[in-house]
Amino acid sequence: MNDALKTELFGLEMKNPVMSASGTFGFADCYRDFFDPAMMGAIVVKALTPLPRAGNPPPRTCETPSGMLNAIGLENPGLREYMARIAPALKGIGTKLIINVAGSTIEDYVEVAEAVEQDGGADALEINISCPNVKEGGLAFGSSAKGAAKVTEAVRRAVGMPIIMKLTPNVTDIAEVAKACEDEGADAISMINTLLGMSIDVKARKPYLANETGGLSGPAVRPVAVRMVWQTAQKVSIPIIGMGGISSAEDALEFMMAGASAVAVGTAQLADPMAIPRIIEGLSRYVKDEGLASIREIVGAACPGRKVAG
Amino acid sequence: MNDALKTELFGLEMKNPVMSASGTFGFADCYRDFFDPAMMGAIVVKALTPLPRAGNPPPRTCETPSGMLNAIGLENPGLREYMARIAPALKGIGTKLIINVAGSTIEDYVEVAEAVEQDGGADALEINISCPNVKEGGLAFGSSAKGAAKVTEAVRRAVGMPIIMKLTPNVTDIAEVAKACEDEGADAISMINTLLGMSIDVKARKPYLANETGGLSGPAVRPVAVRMVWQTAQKVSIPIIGMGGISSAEDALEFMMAGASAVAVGTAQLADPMAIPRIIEGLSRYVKDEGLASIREIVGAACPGRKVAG
Amino acid sequence: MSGMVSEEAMVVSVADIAEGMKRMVLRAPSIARSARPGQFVMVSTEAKDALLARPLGVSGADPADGSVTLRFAVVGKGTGWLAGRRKGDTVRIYGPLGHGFTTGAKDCILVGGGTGLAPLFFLKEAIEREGGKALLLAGAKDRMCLMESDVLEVGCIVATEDGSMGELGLVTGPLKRLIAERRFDMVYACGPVPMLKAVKQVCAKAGLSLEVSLETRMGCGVGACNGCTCDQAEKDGAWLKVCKDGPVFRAEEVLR
Amino acid sequence: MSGMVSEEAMVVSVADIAEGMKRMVLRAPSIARSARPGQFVMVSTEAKDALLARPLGVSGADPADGSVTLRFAVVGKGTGWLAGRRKGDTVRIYGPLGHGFTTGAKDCILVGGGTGLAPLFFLKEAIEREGGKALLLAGAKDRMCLMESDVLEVGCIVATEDGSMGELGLVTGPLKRLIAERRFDMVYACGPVPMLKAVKQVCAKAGLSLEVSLETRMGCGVGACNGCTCDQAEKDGAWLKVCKDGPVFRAEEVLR
Ligand SMILES: Cc1cc2nc3c(=O)[nH]c(=O)nc-3n(C[C@H](O)[C@H](O)[C@H](O)COP(=O)(O)OP(=O)(O)OC[C@H]3O[C@@H](n4cnc5c(N)ncnc54)[C@H](O)[C@@H]3O)c2cc1C
Ligand SMILES: Cc1cc2nc3c(=O)[nH]c(=O)nc-3n(C[C@H](O)[C@H](O)[C@H](O)COP(=O)(O)OP(=O)(O)OC[C@H]3O[C@@H](n4cnc5c(N)ncnc54)[C@H](O)[C@@H]3O)c2cc1C
Ligand SMILES: Cc1cc2nc3c(=O)[nH]c(=O)nc-3n(C[C@H](O)[C@H](O)[C@H](O)COP(=O)(O)O)c2cc1C
Ligand SMILES: Cc1cc2nc3c(=O)[nH]c(=O)nc-3n(C[C@H](O)[C@H](O)[C@H](O)COP(=O)(O)O)c2cc1C
Ligand code: FES
Ligand code: FES
Repeated sequence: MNDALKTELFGLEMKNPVMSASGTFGFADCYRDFFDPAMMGAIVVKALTPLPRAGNPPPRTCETPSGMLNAIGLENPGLREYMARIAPALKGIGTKLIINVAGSTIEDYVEVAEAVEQDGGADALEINISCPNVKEGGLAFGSSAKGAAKVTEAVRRAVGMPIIMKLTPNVTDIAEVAKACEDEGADAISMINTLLGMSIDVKARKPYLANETGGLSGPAVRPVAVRMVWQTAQKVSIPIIGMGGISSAEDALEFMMAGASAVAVGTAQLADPMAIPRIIEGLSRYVKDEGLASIREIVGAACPGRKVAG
Repeated sequence: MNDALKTELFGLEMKNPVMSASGTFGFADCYRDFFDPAMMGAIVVKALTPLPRAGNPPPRTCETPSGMLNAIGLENPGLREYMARIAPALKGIGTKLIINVAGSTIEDYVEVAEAVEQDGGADALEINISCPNVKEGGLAFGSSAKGAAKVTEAVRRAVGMPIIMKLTPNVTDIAEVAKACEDEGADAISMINTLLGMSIDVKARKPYLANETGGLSGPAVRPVAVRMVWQTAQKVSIPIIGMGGISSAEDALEFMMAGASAVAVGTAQLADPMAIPRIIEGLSRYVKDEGLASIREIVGAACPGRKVAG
Repeated sequence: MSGMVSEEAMVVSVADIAEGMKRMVLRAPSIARSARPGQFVMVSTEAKDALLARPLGVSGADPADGSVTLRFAVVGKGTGWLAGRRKGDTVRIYGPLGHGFTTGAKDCILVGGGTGLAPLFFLKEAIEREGGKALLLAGAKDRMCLMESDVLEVGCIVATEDGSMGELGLVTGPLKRLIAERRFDMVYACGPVPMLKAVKQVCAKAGLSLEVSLETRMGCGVGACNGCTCDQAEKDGAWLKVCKDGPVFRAEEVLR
Repeated sequence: MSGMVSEEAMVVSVADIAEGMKRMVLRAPSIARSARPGQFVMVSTEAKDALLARPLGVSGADPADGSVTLRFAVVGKGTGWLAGRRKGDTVRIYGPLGHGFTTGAKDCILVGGGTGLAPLFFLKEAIEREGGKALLLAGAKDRMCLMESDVLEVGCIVATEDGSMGELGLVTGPLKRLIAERRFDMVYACGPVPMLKAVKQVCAKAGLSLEVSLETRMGCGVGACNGCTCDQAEKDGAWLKVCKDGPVFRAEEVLR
């Protein structure tokens, strides 16, 4: 363990700034053979909705140049099953736990948030107002500052635990959406969710994915994600958790220099089960090689206008 | 020559649906050693502004996973030099000629458009309201339906020749912007320009590009571009010229099946000087193999809601 | 599923085993030790523009020399890249993954079509090592695209659609005949979905247990992404994960 | 610039010429026929995640056997991919590109630092073939990273920063001395910008003509993208294109 990697987000002490991204780490049960999830700064689990969701019909994924499209459609076992079977298994996991919350209505978000707070097992909520793969809710809320503000306000009113608003990149001005969330009391911003995309099966002359469109993630989107973090860091004073195509320690540093206080790894972990430990180790080596007392010294280094303190 | 590739756009007869993208083919002077530009359906030249522009300081480009960032900043010789030296050289080039028009103000667009119409050498104007690499104009106009409508309206009033509005993907709803352009009398839509992105030089702890942000293009953005074409084709009844990451005939077919009547090739041509002829040849083979009388038969094949006629 | 590891595997040999098909032997001792027939590995590639690892069935594994055998068709950029590796190169793979075949049958038939034959070589070995009898029934379009056709010439039954090797027609022909001839305790099948469905019908009629291995596009291979659903595998309105609940399923559970 | 072509070049040989540096000979007859010293080629790579071709100076070209020689440092994914090619593999390259050196000097000095030596081997050959004398002055950090150090041992002057080969110090030391000793009609230089600036200063003082070759990141290599500007090359408020106006420039035009 490397003390220089210690990170603090809205009072949450993390051993390092690296988390799993939601939807690419299951409920922390899939990669245990490869490494102990306790080594991460925090675990972010798959989106949770009040009722179970079967998700979209297959095919659900499709590879694209240096990226992938997914249209899982928020498949998850629902709140009851989560509380009965999954939450207990996550107790004592050895690191911070963040629950990704999704819904079709504002009431859905509030219901899940309240239940998770009551259960007490989690350290923060990540409110997913950015899923492009469901007909209702999701993107609809995240696509405007007004919609984002509404959800933030409702969840803020409902729970006292930290809330992170997860934003969609499919907007004209993401910093404006982030600001609206901050104004309504969000503790942090996480960005970006996937870019809405489509791939066409030329032989079949129709979209590859059964859902037609899907969310683009992976290295292909990294430049867009870094730019958005950089823009947003100049607009809000709450911490940003950066993600989108991170697959090496250097990529993680790009986000942190752009202004992110912590990072999450999604697609890269799917492609390589050792991605997260490799990235943490790389950061560890970096702080040593650069002689940094704390990784925080480089946060915002490439973003002089960054507003957040510390 | 393959008759099955003949394409017609707002009355413009093209020998095939493949064009160069603006800014990646100079003024049609760079690739003559490799192939005769007359083989293309149309040539789209570099953006033209009223006065010469020096462009941004270097570095101006940067490779990203399956993509590149550029921040050229509309470097061009200006209208006078264009008329004196370049327009004459483009006479008799043997195919359709489309001039990409840029500006900081609406008057700029009108000035260039009028001069080009008067000169008479070009077949259409592509109005670039989507350049992310200049401080004024460009993106500012293209970022909202209202701004786009204003430019379209002004240029439409000024000239009778065909105008193609070139849209930016950096918006929440590109189809809405396209609709606004159609409503003001645009003859066609071309999409997409580059996605705003950033890459950070981790060693130097600052953005790679002198301009800080740049425009992302190449295969990485293709899924986003295809999706936007597909969405827009369901909203407008004027033809769409699709682009963004096309580097093979199959990629071109993706755009056409998504609803584009023609396509343009940018970054792929930079990476391989034989890209455009290779793509035209691939399409030629495709119509033969599939036994199509016309490539138009597959336009919109993956987009049942497409509105344009024919 | 446990004992999964990520290994830097060294290429021991590569050989052509049919038109556009390769057999590759890798040194991957940990995977060789724990792999069971029907399980698969994910192969990371350095192919241009590629991102995700590619699933390939384990077609042989020898704990003694630490070798893992893959048999695959070169169909796209990932398998194209893999086919270009040479002896001594290294390839990153992880596994073994998924739920494999239930071995322990005493007298069974293995039905393979196309690349679906790959895992059956391993399964046959395992069943025979455990003292059972396993009759391999191999189907293909023609001789040229039948993998390891020379190996299959002895002790196996081959059916090709053009009759260029073995019987003329589909594998279901010989399968029906065999089942009518005598009693088997189990059938295993791997191949294209239409073949699997036909085999399922034949087995159902005969009251024979059948296990089938399904294919689909995969993201992670370990159950993390929910990406590997397939039309054929649904249960009580929920989608099964081919990577974790499968790729081997009891036939009555899947194939709609 | 004319006679540019895109060729599928076959690798004839690959050799190590310093720590992390390779010499690769390719069969590319059309490029071999028209390439001039100082020109470069763009090399397309199949490296993962890469997109753009990479510029490499022509370090030798023989119209007789159709060979083109490249000498390069393995610094990243493109050159790493290239270094992995073996005899018989093919590599897509296009060229020759850019504005090369003005040959025809009768008695000149070529100053190269690091990978900047690559094009000078070709230039030296050409000048000598035309009957001129060309003295090669090679600089490097140390012997290990001096390309072709064994070739340079005879008939050239070497300076290393640690003195592990040739003179101790920078190339400007021997350069000044040579110029003071006798009259040369021309100097050519290729290497890092600080070296070029130092050489420019020395030559300006001595009133000697100097041509320098600049480097920058490139998009297309042919003048189509306006991406290859560099801090050092500006003219009347406009940016020069390194790919087309250069990479070789008269020293007084560039180096700010
Ligand atoms: C559990 C499992 C085990 C497998 N075992 C074997 C094996 O032992 N031998 C073998 O040859 N193959 C096997 N496959 C199939 C193999 O994974 C694919 O052929 C391979 O991933 C193709 O990768 P590529 O990059 O070469 O092709 P791509 O470039 O990705 O695609 C080429 C073409 O193949 C199609 N394709 C790609 N992946 C799949 C897929 N999973 N299902 C259907 N079509 C696909 C694409 O749509 C495209 O048309 C297995 C698949 C699974 C899921
Ligand atoms: C006209 C010209 C001629 C050249 N001739 C030679 C030659 O003969 N021999 C030789 O060894 N090299 C030469 N170079 C440099 C060579 O092009 C780069 O080293 C190469 O493109 C790096 O590619 P890569 O994919 O291996 O590295 P990347 O993975 O792209 O980058 C690795 C590192 O190198 C840096 N880098 C990449 N390209 C450049 C560049 N153009 N300038 C400065 N830094 C860069 C990156 O920022 C990064 O830090 C030449 C360059 C030019 C413009
Ligand atoms: C297969 C898959 C499933 C995802 N599911 C969710 C989800 O349930 N909730 C969510 O907020 N984000 C989800 N995401 C988005 C990721 O958490 C992340 O924001 C995005 O993929 C960008 O990061 P990456 O490029 O590292 O993957 C999912 C992404 C993928 C690839
Ligand atoms: C180097 C470069 C310069 C460009 N210059 C212009 C321009 O002057 N005007 C314009 O409308 N688009 C310009 N573009 C955008 C392209 O025309 C095209 O819309 C975009 O790159 C997406 O296509 P691609 O992925 O095929 O490159 C430029 C793109 C690149 C890469
Ligand atoms: S492939 Fe990711 S869950 Fe099965
Ligand atoms: S590299 Fe494209 S203009 Fe020079």
